[in-house]
Amino acid sequence: MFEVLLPWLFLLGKILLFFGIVFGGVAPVMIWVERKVSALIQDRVGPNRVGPFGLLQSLADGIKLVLKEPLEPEGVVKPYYYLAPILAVIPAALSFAIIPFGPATTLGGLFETPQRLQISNLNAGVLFLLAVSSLSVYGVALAGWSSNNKFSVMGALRASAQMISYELAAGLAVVTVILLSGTVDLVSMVEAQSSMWNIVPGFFAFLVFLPAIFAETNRLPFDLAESEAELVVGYHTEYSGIKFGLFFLAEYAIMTSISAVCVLMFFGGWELWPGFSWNDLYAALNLGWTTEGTTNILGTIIPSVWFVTKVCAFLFLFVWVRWTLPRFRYDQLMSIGWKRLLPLAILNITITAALMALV
Amino acid sequence: MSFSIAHILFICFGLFVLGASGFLIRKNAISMLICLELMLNAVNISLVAFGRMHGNESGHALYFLVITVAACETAIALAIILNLFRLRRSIRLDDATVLKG
Amino acid sequence: MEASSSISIEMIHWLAALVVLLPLFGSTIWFWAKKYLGEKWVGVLGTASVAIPFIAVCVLFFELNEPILVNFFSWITIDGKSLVDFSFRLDPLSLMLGLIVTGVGSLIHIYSSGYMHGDEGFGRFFSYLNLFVFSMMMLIWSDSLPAIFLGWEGVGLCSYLLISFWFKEEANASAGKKAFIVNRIGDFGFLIAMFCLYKAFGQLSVQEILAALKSSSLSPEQLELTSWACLGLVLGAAGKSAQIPLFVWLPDAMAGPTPVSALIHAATMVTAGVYLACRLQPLFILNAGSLEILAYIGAATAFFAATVAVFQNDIKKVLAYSTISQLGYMFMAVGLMAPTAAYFHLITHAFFKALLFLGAGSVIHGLHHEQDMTKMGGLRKKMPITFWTMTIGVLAIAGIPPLSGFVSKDAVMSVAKDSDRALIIFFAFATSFLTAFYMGRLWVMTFFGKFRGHHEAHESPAPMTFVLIVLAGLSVVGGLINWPHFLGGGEWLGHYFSKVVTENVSTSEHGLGILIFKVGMAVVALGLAFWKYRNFEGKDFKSSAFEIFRKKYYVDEIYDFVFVRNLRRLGEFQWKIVDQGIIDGLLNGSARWAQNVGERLRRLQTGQTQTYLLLMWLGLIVLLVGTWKGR
Amino acid sequence: MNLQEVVFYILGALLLITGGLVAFRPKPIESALWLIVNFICTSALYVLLGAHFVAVIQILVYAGAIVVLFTFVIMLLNLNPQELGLTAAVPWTSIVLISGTIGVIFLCLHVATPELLKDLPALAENAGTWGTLESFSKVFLVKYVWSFEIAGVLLLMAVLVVGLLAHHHPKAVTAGKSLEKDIS
Repeated sequence: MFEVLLPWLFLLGKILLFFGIVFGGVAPVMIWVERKVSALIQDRVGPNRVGPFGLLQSLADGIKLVLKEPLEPEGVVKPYYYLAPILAVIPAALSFAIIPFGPATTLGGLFETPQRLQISNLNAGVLFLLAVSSLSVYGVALAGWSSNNKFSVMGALRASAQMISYELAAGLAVVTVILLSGTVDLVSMVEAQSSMWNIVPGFFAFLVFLPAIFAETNRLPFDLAESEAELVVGYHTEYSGIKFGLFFLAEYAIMTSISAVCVLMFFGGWELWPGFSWNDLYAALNLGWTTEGTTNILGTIIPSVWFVTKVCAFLFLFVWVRWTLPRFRYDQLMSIGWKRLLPLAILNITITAALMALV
Repeated sequence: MSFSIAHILFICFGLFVLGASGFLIRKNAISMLICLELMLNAVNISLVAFGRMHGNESGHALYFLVITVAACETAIALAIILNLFRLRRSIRLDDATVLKG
Repeated sequence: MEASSSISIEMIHWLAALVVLLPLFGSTIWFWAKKYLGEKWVGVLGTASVAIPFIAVCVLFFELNEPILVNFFSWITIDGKSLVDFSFRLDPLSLMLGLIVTGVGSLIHIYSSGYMHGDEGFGRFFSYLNLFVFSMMMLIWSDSLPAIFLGWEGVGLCSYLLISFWFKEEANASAGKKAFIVNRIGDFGFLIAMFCLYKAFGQLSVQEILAALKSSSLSPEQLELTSWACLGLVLGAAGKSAQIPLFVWLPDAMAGPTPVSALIHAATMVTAGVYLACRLQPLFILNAGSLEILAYIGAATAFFAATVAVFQNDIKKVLAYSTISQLGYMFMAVGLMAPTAAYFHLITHAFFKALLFLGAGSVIHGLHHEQDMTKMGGLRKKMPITFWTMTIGVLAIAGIPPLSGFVSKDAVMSVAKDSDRALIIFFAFATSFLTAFYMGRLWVMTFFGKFRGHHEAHESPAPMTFVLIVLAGLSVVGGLINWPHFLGGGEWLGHYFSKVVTENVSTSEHGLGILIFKVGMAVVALGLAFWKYRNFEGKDFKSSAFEIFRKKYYVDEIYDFVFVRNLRRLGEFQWKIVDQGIIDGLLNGSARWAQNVGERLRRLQTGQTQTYLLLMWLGLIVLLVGTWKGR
Repeated sequence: MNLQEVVFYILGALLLITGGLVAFRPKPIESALWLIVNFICTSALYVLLGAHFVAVIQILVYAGAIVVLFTFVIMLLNLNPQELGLTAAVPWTSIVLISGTIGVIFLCLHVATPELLKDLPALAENAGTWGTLESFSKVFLVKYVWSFEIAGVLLLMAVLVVGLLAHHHPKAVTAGKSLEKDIS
């Protein structure tokens, strides 16, 4: 009975783990980190009342948001107004479906063959992530449009134009990585980086991808859709309570998933160091472990933690950039997207392909 | 698989007829374009299904061509509609019959 | 055919190809090259592209002992059998005329480089001349009738282009058109002859047709076809050589530059008819009637043209009618089965008539394009070289011994005398007298008496006078190539031609009396002319009895009345009734019908996309039902 | 009736229902949103057929880009019902009649062609890689390379044309000026 149920349990476990970590852990922690780091950068103290170092501040905020009265401004287009936050969260949640967060494992010998630490193994791989993230624009767009508020509409329009524009550049950067690794599968992509992380041969792709994901997640310096100085807070001006909370959650969730993808694509995922894998380390230390974790499940957990560490570093980069760089103007944003990043990405693909054909 | 190509083609036909009917009865250009996409999608489904039936990827290749055409057509058509709206303050195609005989 | 010659067969091929290709190549170059090379170099190189072929022809002429067929490639092949070969037949007839064409052609190229100096069409002129030489060589050397026809049409085209060379004046352009159209009538005869010969013998090679004539006995149908072919050839030859009834174009052709008149309309192209008649002589021998026709046409043309020439005042018109008249002599000789005499006269005529034309050109050039003899006079002091060379030319054509014209004309007239046909004898002798008279008239009016013109005359530049002197020399010694027995000569040309043509053996006695009579006649005529015109003051024969000569027998008017007006009426009928009434009516009717239908169908264009789509659906239904195959 | 079949019938029904909603909901924004649902169902159908790559592309390009353009323009214009024109352009009856006729003809064709009624072969019977990016690319970039090139040229031309169209009246619309340039 257990053997039959095991794969299902494993799947359920992965899903729960993901949602637990992301929506229960990462997002609240990220909000706390954001506030703390901003305080640090701006030479303030930041949240310090709720719990040690204000760690429980996010929890308190969450409870407040849930318990708040659900306001419904006058003149909103009701179905879309309620639909929008949901539409914003769904793609964010879906994007985790294909993210592997550790090496294939037998879970300490529970399985005969190593199982991927990945909810679903679609053979479209990283393209699925692009597809899903491209859907996240609807939440923003509908929210802005249904709010019956000029600022919101402007924010929504900006967001949709911006997301479409930068999706192109991001997609082309991903194509370069696909070229380099020869696969769209994220696990294979990590394995292909065991000797050399893609950041080195794909440096220009990374250079394109990084601004593109900043723009796609509507983060500073590209958060024109919610720029406070111009549009109040843009598309979610009219949202409050848990509906606003969902937008907030979606933003951090998608930030996390994109950071993870970025790590997987460019920074070797859970690989220890270029040319020096975890197995090499275990062998050097004579532990007798493998990343498959057959003898000791720690052999799997340590690389996973290493992966999460890298993702956290990336998330920190997001926060750091947000509180350091000023906002672009809207026309600058567009001209960077269409006139700089897109040609650069195309050129990069061409040169990479030519070099790969030659070498 | 216990459904045949005919099942899928029936769906395609249904979608196509729905799209075409929508195209016929609509007066505003954006809705008509949306219905056009519906028709294209119906065709795409049949292409991929036929590819599946024959076990080759030629259907996919055609699918890609169609999707490219659809993207170009949408972009250009919407740009035209925007220009039309500037000129006529309306996107009803009845208002754009200057060239009729 | 194996040639017994001292040069290899490849060499002959190369030389023959060079003769044709160099002028053809040149013709494609000079008209645009003048801008880059300048007049001087175009003149030099344009002359070289004819002079080098002349040298090549000389080599061939001296080295070839036997007639030879030089085959280059097959032009038209039917059923794997070559119908039309691109091949040259090099025999005495064609080599001799080739020498004349390239030789005189070279001289006239030299002359032209002086005559055409400063003309804006200088390069074009040399291109045309080169093209003419190419076409003429094709005409005289080709073995296959279509290839000959190519040359035949080519010289016609060049003639047209050169007559209307100064096409900005309407008269020149219409003269060119007239020449071309009249020539087309002759070409029609040539084509008919070609069709008949193909029908009769199934081939188009001259050599094979003549061989077929010689070897086999011909069936009645073949005989009939050859007689039709002969008539066609007579028509063609009459057109090209300006004989009755198709002579009207040649006087008008004088509108072209004078070197053209000398080369094309005196020395070479117009002799093509004579050449063709000699070439296909066996065909004519088979049809005695056609020979008679040739003889009578020639004699009549000679006489009538001479009578007209007496009353012309335009120096070139006089020479033009003189040319027609002399060509008549040649035709007469061919018709009387004396091709050697005809050919001999052709050669000497080429020399002295070219000389006369070029001399006239020199006068015209010196007088700034004045052609009216009544406005000349007294030029012998001002243009001494022209005067002396012209004098030689006049004496030669008048038949004063020992110049070339004397011997060749004597040969022709002997033939005429032998024929025992009273009319021909009368025409021949009367023409001889008239020739001497009108040439004397031209000579006296131009060079003697007082100067009646306006411009100050001057001698022509060196290239022109050089050519005049060379041609004068040739006119003096040209007779030597067939110097008759009774004057102690060897009649070399007769021997040379004996292999390729058939002669009527001459029976007449060349007594001293007849000789004195002929020479005396010429002297008397010249004296008469000198006496009458030495103090010419613009008065000529006043009598209206001569009006008919002055008006050239009203031939142009008759042709205009009989052919041109009726053709014009037919054209108007076609234009007004057939084209505007029926064809345009049908067209306009169909257009109106389409308009009406469109007016009704217009209503389908609602401008509503949906309607169109609905119609597309209907079309889809029709397609689906239409392509239904059933089971 | 196995799981796949159940899923297939559910998807088919969803496709037709959402298709109908796309076609007949009066407001363009509703049509556009139902179109997304329709495309997602289509994508699911592709997954069911085993064409994972096409499924992803369906979402990525159709739902993620093309329909976004629609919603974008709808929001940009933000038309009132009069401007939208909600009355029917062509009589209903004609549509029903014609589509019915075509449907009958199609049905006849289907019935007349029994091989169409055979079950689709299981995926394992085909090459196991059918529908993946690798095998598709091998076909598309080798056998159909010219259609690939044509598609590229078409896209380039579309970019140019839309740019031209957007710049045609630079002063007519102020609010969405730079936006509409950039949706190209």
